[in-house]
Formats: sequence, structure tokens, C-alpha cells
Amino acid sequence: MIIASLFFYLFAAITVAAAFMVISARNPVHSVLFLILAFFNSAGLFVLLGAEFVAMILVIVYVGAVAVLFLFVVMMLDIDFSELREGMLQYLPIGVTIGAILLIELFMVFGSWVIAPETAGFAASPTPPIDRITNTEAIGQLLYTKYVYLFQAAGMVLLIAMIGAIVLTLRHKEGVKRQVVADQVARTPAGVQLKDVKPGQGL
Amino acid sequence: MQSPFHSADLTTASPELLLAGGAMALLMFGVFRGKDATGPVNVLSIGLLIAAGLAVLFSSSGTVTAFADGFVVDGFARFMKILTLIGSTGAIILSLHVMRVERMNRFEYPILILLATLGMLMMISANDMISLYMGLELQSLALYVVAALNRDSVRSSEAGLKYFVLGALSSGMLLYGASLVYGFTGTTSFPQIAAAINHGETGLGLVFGLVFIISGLAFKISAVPFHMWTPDVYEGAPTPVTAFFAAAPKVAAMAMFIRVVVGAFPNITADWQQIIVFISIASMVLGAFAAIGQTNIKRLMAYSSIGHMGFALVGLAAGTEDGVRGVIVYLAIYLVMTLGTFACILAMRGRNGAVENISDLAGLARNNPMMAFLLAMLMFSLAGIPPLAGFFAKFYVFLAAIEAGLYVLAVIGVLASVVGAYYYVRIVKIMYFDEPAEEFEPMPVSLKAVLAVSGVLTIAFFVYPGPLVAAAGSAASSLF
Amino acid sequence: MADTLWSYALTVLIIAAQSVVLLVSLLVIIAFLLLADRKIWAAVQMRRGPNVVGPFGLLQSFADLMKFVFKEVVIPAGANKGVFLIAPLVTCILALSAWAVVPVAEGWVIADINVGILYLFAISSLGVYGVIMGGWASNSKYPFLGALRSAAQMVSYEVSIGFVIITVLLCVGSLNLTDIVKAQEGEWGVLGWFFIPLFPMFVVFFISALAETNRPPFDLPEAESELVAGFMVEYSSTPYLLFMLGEYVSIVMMCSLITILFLGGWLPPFPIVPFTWVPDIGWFLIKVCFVFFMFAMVKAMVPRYRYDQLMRLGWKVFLPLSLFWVALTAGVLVAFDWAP
Amino acid sequence: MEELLSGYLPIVVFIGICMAIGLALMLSAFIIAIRRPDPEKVAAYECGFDAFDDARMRFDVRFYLVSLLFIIFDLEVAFLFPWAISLREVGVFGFWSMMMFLAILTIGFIYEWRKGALEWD
Repeated sequence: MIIASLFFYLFAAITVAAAFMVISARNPVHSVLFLILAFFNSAGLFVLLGAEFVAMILVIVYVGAVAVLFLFVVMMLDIDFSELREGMLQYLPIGVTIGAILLIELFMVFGSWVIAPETAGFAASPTPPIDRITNTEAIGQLLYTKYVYLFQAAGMVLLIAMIGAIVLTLRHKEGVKRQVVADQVARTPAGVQLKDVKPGQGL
Repeated sequence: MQSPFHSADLTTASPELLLAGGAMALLMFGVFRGKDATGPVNVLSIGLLIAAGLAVLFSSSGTVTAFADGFVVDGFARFMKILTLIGSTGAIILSLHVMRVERMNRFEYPILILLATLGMLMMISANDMISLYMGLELQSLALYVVAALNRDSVRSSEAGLKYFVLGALSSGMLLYGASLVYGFTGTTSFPQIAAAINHGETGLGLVFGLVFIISGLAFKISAVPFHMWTPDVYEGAPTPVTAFFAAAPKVAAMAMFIRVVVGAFPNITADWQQIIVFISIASMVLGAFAAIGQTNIKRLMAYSSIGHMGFALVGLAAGTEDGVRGVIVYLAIYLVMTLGTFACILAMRGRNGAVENISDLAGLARNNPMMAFLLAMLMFSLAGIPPLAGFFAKFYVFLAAIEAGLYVLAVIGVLASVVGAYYYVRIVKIMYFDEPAEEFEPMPVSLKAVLAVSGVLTIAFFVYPGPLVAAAGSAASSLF
Repeated sequence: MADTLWSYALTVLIIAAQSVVLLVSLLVIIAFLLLADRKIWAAVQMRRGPNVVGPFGLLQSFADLMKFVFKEVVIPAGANKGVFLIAPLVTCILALSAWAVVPVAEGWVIADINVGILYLFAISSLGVYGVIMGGWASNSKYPFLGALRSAAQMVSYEVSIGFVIITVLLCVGSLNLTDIVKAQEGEWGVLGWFFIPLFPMFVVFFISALAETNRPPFDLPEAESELVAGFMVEYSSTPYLLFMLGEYVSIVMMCSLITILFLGGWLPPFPIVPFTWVPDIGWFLIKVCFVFFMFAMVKAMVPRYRYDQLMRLGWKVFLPLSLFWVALTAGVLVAFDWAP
Repeated sequence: MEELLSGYLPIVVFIGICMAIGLALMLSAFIIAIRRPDPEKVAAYECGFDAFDDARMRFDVRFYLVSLLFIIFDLEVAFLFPWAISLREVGVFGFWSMMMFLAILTIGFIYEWRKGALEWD
């Protein structure tokens, strides 16, 4: 288990360092790459918790899909980020203050952590222990039955996301001729018309 | 595996199911109908909202939980759901004319409103941090999209983006707080959190969790110091969307606020009371003073809504049943007044399209005396001048605050409403005593109807306040 | 304490040795598959293909390797140097890393994790990074366009790949790759392999695998007649070699994934005597080579798709089809109570 | 738990070795091959012309739309994984629960299709 805790500190340290680099890197593309690094290490932390499924989904969804979109946006939009950064310096003192307060609070929370006595009863997680059943199956046995309401709500959220994506981004170019495969395939010799085209006149 | 699901749950959640199914059916109808779908979709959406309202009233009685206790329907939920549905219906009616004239007539708009309303109903009925968050995200996501609906307008896109970034931040804070609370109590269910805190000791972690949750919620009702998105979003979003933002989401977010603090943290009232007293005072004061300098009526309404949320929080700060009753009454009256006011704002259309400066209202009394009179009444009511409805709204919350011993809060509230009265009365002065500006286009029937209903309710409320107060009372009692 | 450390070190050493053996044999096999690819292509076009280096040109790939190593690394002046060099590394390392969970025979796997198929899915969803980073960092127009095309193409087909994997998982009930192979084991041999009941999904997966690895007829990111060499235009020497290597490693990866998901992995076609003489690893290799042969034949025979056709196929044909099959498979399994 | 984690140790080692191989291949040319860049050699390739302008330009919003839609469907797939392997445990109810979820997203898919978001023009 020493190795596990070593890896915990390694992943945790890299996550924090990468997160710091996300906000301090000069080039936004580098920021996104550091974000990806942070995601990877968080996935590592999840594995250390025994949450294999969540770890893999974190990589698939966040690194494989969301960060690709981020990278797209910062690479291709060509925004002058140094200009944005100028404004940031102005708010730096406030940001640092708030961050420091949060950090102190966290330490205080850590120091005076009290767990309610009843908690043990509630905290008994609804999933069976990890030795008996894999993490993915444990999720599967709860998500679609016990939490069906939340599951369907997630479906509705995705539906809104689809509608929103189309409402906000879809634009059709005018006058584009599209290939209609069905029409092409359905064409028979009977439908063919021969036209005698005179030179210089066109159709 | 024993299915944890009961078919009775479907009845309990029938308003939500109706809205979800209806919205999807309308989406299909709209996309297959093509260009001329917007009219029918609007009408059907209004019908769907009314049907959902009937389902709220008749599908269940007493306190019922469903879906493994993640979902609760009680008197409070029913009352707030009806208010939310009224708000959304009003917003769709208000949008009918303007959307057509402004060529933003997209059938997705009413559907997104329906889906946002679905999220609000889920928030109001949430009995668990996770279902609360799902409802909240459902609502917020739809609202981000409608804020940016006019995508050819830079201001609308900016409004959508600002709302999205800050909204996401607030959701993050809410989640962070919820996870701290979960860490302390080991549960996300409100009654179980309450039970865990009841016997245990209040740890610092729990208090921080509570602070974060309240910050996240304060964002959603735009209370100071988490209000900064409100003026920009109100100003930038298309006006019918602003009308919607000012009405239904505020009611739903406040209901969620009440549900969280009263449902999950009833045993540490002292801890959250002081936070709410602070944000309440800050909102009232900022709402009163910042609104004075505004020239744009939508920005003015933004600061006005910040102030009103501050007043409503006075009742919640009391932390008593009477206080919650006061909040409910306040929200009901606020909703009616807001819809009426926005009916007037939407009617501000000159020959060259919509105008939104306060000075454009100059001399309205001569051009359109009826509209001017009703708007004046609404302004007086928003200011809280007796015997209009707005006065009673404030009366009940202040009364509850005084009964709970929060004298300072009540006094500051009264002072803030005196300052606030200045800018409401200024609008009346501009309408009645300034030289007439350009005449507005005649008011379309849909706006007239909303304004008339709102005006009559505002003016005549004092005649018969009993039913609303009694209903609010029984709604509040279901929480305690 | 010291004992534990030693035992850990020993474990790590053993794993490292196994990994090196796997990787080296993989790279050698790829060297010959690359040659096979060119030979098959040539044969279809009635040419001879590489035949100079070594007997029948067998050592051609090694000669190419040497050539790449001795070439100058040219980094364009406007390029973002760091990202430019990281991009091929990412492509290559990701492609190689996927092999950690592939069972080439019963028990012959470096890491037998519970979520093996998710790991592979995750790695394949990251393949797009090398292309985007390379295309962007080059700061040149052809790579840029190639990267754009490639990103949209790879993500479009990934969804159908996901759905196809789901249909297989429905029949298996585990995310572990060894379990997936074992679920196809039975006295009926080849008849129990999943390509028979799930034949349409087998086809969808095969074609999506072509698109996912930018193989012809979906090689639009590097369509030479339009984009010169796509996102690889500015690359030379070993960075280019890493891109090429990564590409072929993922192609072989896809071949073995098809083998594991649909063709019964290391299982012999019939569990009877002459077939069981061949060792498990032999069957695995034979199947992988067969699928690779199909890849090579497609490359030689099918003309390139147009971009709108490519997107149409992914979103409008494969996506609904595979989604429907997910529902159908699950429905059948539940209705007849066959679910594993 | 111990067992689960020890299953991941090989992956870490394996990825480490992959990195070593990748780096070794990459660096070999830097060490062995000569480097003699000149302005023509390091110019971006534009069919023999000097590059007209910066290559990083704005491009069609359609590419964003594709990746947005991909994120949504990727999440859908993510929801399917646990379901697929516990189909027996969740039973008929779990099956219909997932069918509802898929139906909601299919509605979204039909909407996209009809709107023409899946066309490429």
C-alpha cells in the first residue's frame, strides 16, 4: 500500500501543478494541454479510489471529447489572449485574497473535521463492496433502477444540450446543392431525357 | 433485483412527465411542420403549461415522496409550481407578438421555456442534493440558450455567455458545498441531512458547505454579492426573454432556497440566518441605490429585481413559518407585478422598433392614458405604496421579521424601500409630467391581456387578500 | 520493509521484461505487415512492390527505418516547436500504450484490468490529439486543413464504434477483454463467435475502424491529391516516422480488437484435434493477419470518399443503425432471458 | 482493493516503456542526423509559393457543431457501458429505463437530422 500512497501523492501533486499551469501558461494552447494533464492525473486518483469506471469515463469524455472541443476553440479562434491577460492582472489581488481565504478555510475544515455520529449509518454506500463486484457493475445495478429519475433527468439535460447546440450554432448556407442519394439510386432509364443542346445556347 | 419503482411515482410526478413528454412531442411537431410551426407550438405550449398546472393541483394531495425519496410533493411544492407555471405561461404570452415582429420567431423558444420550466418544477420538488442539482442544470442550460437566442446580436450573445460562465461558476460552488455537506453527513437526502445534524455537532466543514450552497443559490436568485450578471443579462437578452428571466426562474430558485435551508438545515437556523440577513440587507440596499442612476428600463428592472429578492429574503431570514408564508406571498405578488411591467416594456415600440430608455416613456399619459395609468399603478405597487398589492407583500415579510426579533433588518428594509420608491415614482413623473416623446405602436392584444390582469390584481388585491395569504400559509406549514 | 521493496522491484522487472518482449515483437510484426500492405497493394495493381532490400524485399521496412533516422529533422520556422515535436510522440505512445490490455492468448496479457475495453476506447478517443496538435503546430495551411478534417472525421466514427462495442458487451456482461473472448468459447467453435449473430455490427465496426485510423477509403486528413500529405506535410525524419508508426500500430490494434470482439480472439475455429494443435497465440496472429489483409485489400480497391459522403455515412447510416442494434440486442436478450 | 490496484501497476510500467521507445526513436535523428536548416527549408510548404498569411484562421462553425454533437453522443455511450454489463441484474425495468433514455436522445437525433445539422455543405 506504500506504493499506492506514493502514487496518490504523485498524481495529486501533478494535478495541482498542472491546474496551476492552466491559469498561468502564456499560450492558451498550452493551458489546454495542461488541463488535459490534470484530467489524466485525476483519472489516476480515481483509479486509486477503486473507481475504475469513473476514471475511464473521465478520460473518454473529458479528455477525448470535451478537451478536443476546447483545443479546437483556442487553436482555431485566434483570440489574442495576452490582451485578456492584461485585464486579469488588475483582478489578481482580489483573486489571490479569495484563493488564500479558501485555502485557509480548507485547512480549518481539515483540522476540525467532525463527522456526525449518525453518518456511519447513512454513509453505508448503496453499492456492494468492491471485492465482490466491479465498480462498473455496481454503478449499473443502481443507476437504471434506484436512480431512474435522475437518469432520465440526465437524458433531458442532454436533449437540451442538443437543441441548444443547434439553435445557437447551426447556419445553413444559401444555394447549396446537396446530393440526394435516394434520388440517384431510384433513377431508372425511363426517367432519362435527352436534350439536343445547340452550340452557344446552352439549356 | 427488487424494483424500487412504484407506478404511483408516475402519478406523483405527472406534471413533470407531462411537460417532458409534451416538450418532446412539440419538438417533433415543430421540426416536421417546418416554417409555420411557431404559432401552433406557442399555443400548444401554453395549453401544456395549463395542463401541467391542473396536474399539479389534482394529481396528489398531502405530502408524497417518490423515486426513492428523491422527489417530494407537498403543499409548498404545489403552490410554488403553480406560481412558476403562471410565470412561464405569462412569459410565452408576452413573447408572442414581439418574437414575430423581431423575426426571432423560432419554435424552439417555447420548447426551451417548457424544458426550463420542467427543470424548475424538478428543483421545487427536489428532496435530495442530486435531484436538486439535476433540476437546476436542466433549468439553467435552457436559460443559457434562450439568453443567447438572438445570435445575430452581439449583446444577446454576450448576455448568454456571461450568464453561462457565471451560472456555471455558481453551480460549481453549489456542488462544492453539497459535497462538503455530504462529507459531513454522509447523505445527500434533505431529511437525512437534517436528522444527521440534529444529533451531531456542527462541524466547521458543514458550515462551509452551507455557505457554499447558499452562495450558489444566491447566484440563482441574483442576490448581492452574487448579482453582477443580472443587469447585463437583463439588458442584453431579448426583452421577452428578460421578462421570462425576471419571473419564473426567480420564483423557482427562491423555492429551492427555502427548501434547502428549511428542509435540510432546520437545526442550525442560527448559522444560516446571519448569512441570509447579510445578503438580504445588501440586496435591498444595492437594489435601491444602484437603480437610481439607470436610464435603461431593462437595467432598472434588473436592479429592481435584485432589491425585491432582498425583500423576499427578509421573510426567509426570520426562519419561521410566518416568514416563509411572507416569502411566498411576496413571490406571488412580485410575479404578477413583474409580468405586468414587462408587458408595458414590451409595448414600448416606436416606428423604428423597440426602445428601452426610460426617457422614451415621457408623456405616455397623453399618448396612451390607460397603459400609463396601469404602469403607474404597477410602479407604485413595486415601490410598496399602500393600498396596492406590493405593500402587502412587504408588510408580511417585515411583520415576520419583527416577530422573529430582527428589528434592524426590518428597519433597513423599510428605509431601502423608501429610497427605492424614488426611482419608481420618477418613472411615473416622466410619464405624466414630461413632454411627450414619440408615440408607441398600438399595444397588441396579448400584451393588453397580461397587463390588464396584472393591473387589476395589483390594484384590487387589498379587497380580498384572504385566499392568497391562506393558501401561502398552508403551503408554508407543510414545510415545518 | 526491504523484502517488500525487493518483491516490488522484482514484480516491476518481470512486468518490464514482458512489456519489452510484447513491444518488440509487435514492432517486428508491424515491420512485416507494412511490407505486406505494400505488396498486396502492388499485387492488386499488377506491380511487384518492394523487392530490392533483402530476399523478396523482406527487409525493406528496416531499410526505411534506417533512412528515417539519418534524415534531417526540419522544423518549420513558424511552428510552435514544443507542440510540433510532442504531437508525433503522443500519437506513437498512445498507440503503443493500448497494447497493455490486449490478451494475445489465454493469460498472455500485461495488465488484465476489469475495464479493459473502456481503456482501449479511451486510448482510441485520444488518437485525435496527435493529429490536431501536429496540424496546428505546423502553422501551415495544408496541415491545418488536414487536422480539421481529421478531428471531425475521427469523432464522427467514434460514436458508432462505441455503440458497436456496447452490443458485444451486452452479450458478454463484462468489460474485461479476456472475458469477452471466453464468452465466445463453446463446443460449436466458430459458430459461437460474435460476428455471426452481430454480423451487421461487425461490418459497421470494420468500416468505422478504417475511418478511425484514417485508412483509405477514409484517408481524407492526408488525401494527397487535395492536401499533399495533410497534417504530416511539414514533418520529416523521425517525427514523421513516429506518426507512421503510430498509425500502423493503431491499425494493428484495430485488427486485434476486431479479432477479440468478433472473431473469438485466440480461440481455434473448432475445438477439435487438428485445430487445437496450433497454439492460441498462433490463432490470434492468423486472425489479426486476416483482418489486416482485408484492410489492405480495401485500401487497394476502394476509391476515396468525398468528405460530405464520409460524414453522411457516419452520422446518418452507422449511428442510427448501431443504436438500433443496441436496442434490438438488448431486447432479444431480455425477452428470451439470455442476458449473461 | 489491493488486487485491483496491482492490476494497474503493469499499465504504468508499460506506458513508461512505451514512452522510452517513443523518445528513443524521436531523439535518434536529433543525435545521428546532421541539421543544416536554411530559410527555404524551414518555410511552410505552400506549393512553392511563400506563405501568403498566417495559417491559423477562423473556420466553419460546423466543425464545432460536429464536436458538440459528438460530446453528447459520447456521454450517451458512457451511460450505456454499466447498463450493458448488468443487464441481467437490472432486468426488465432497467431495460425499459434505458429505452426511455435512448428514446429521449433519439428525439434529439431526429431533431438534428430534420434541422439539417448532419448535412455537410
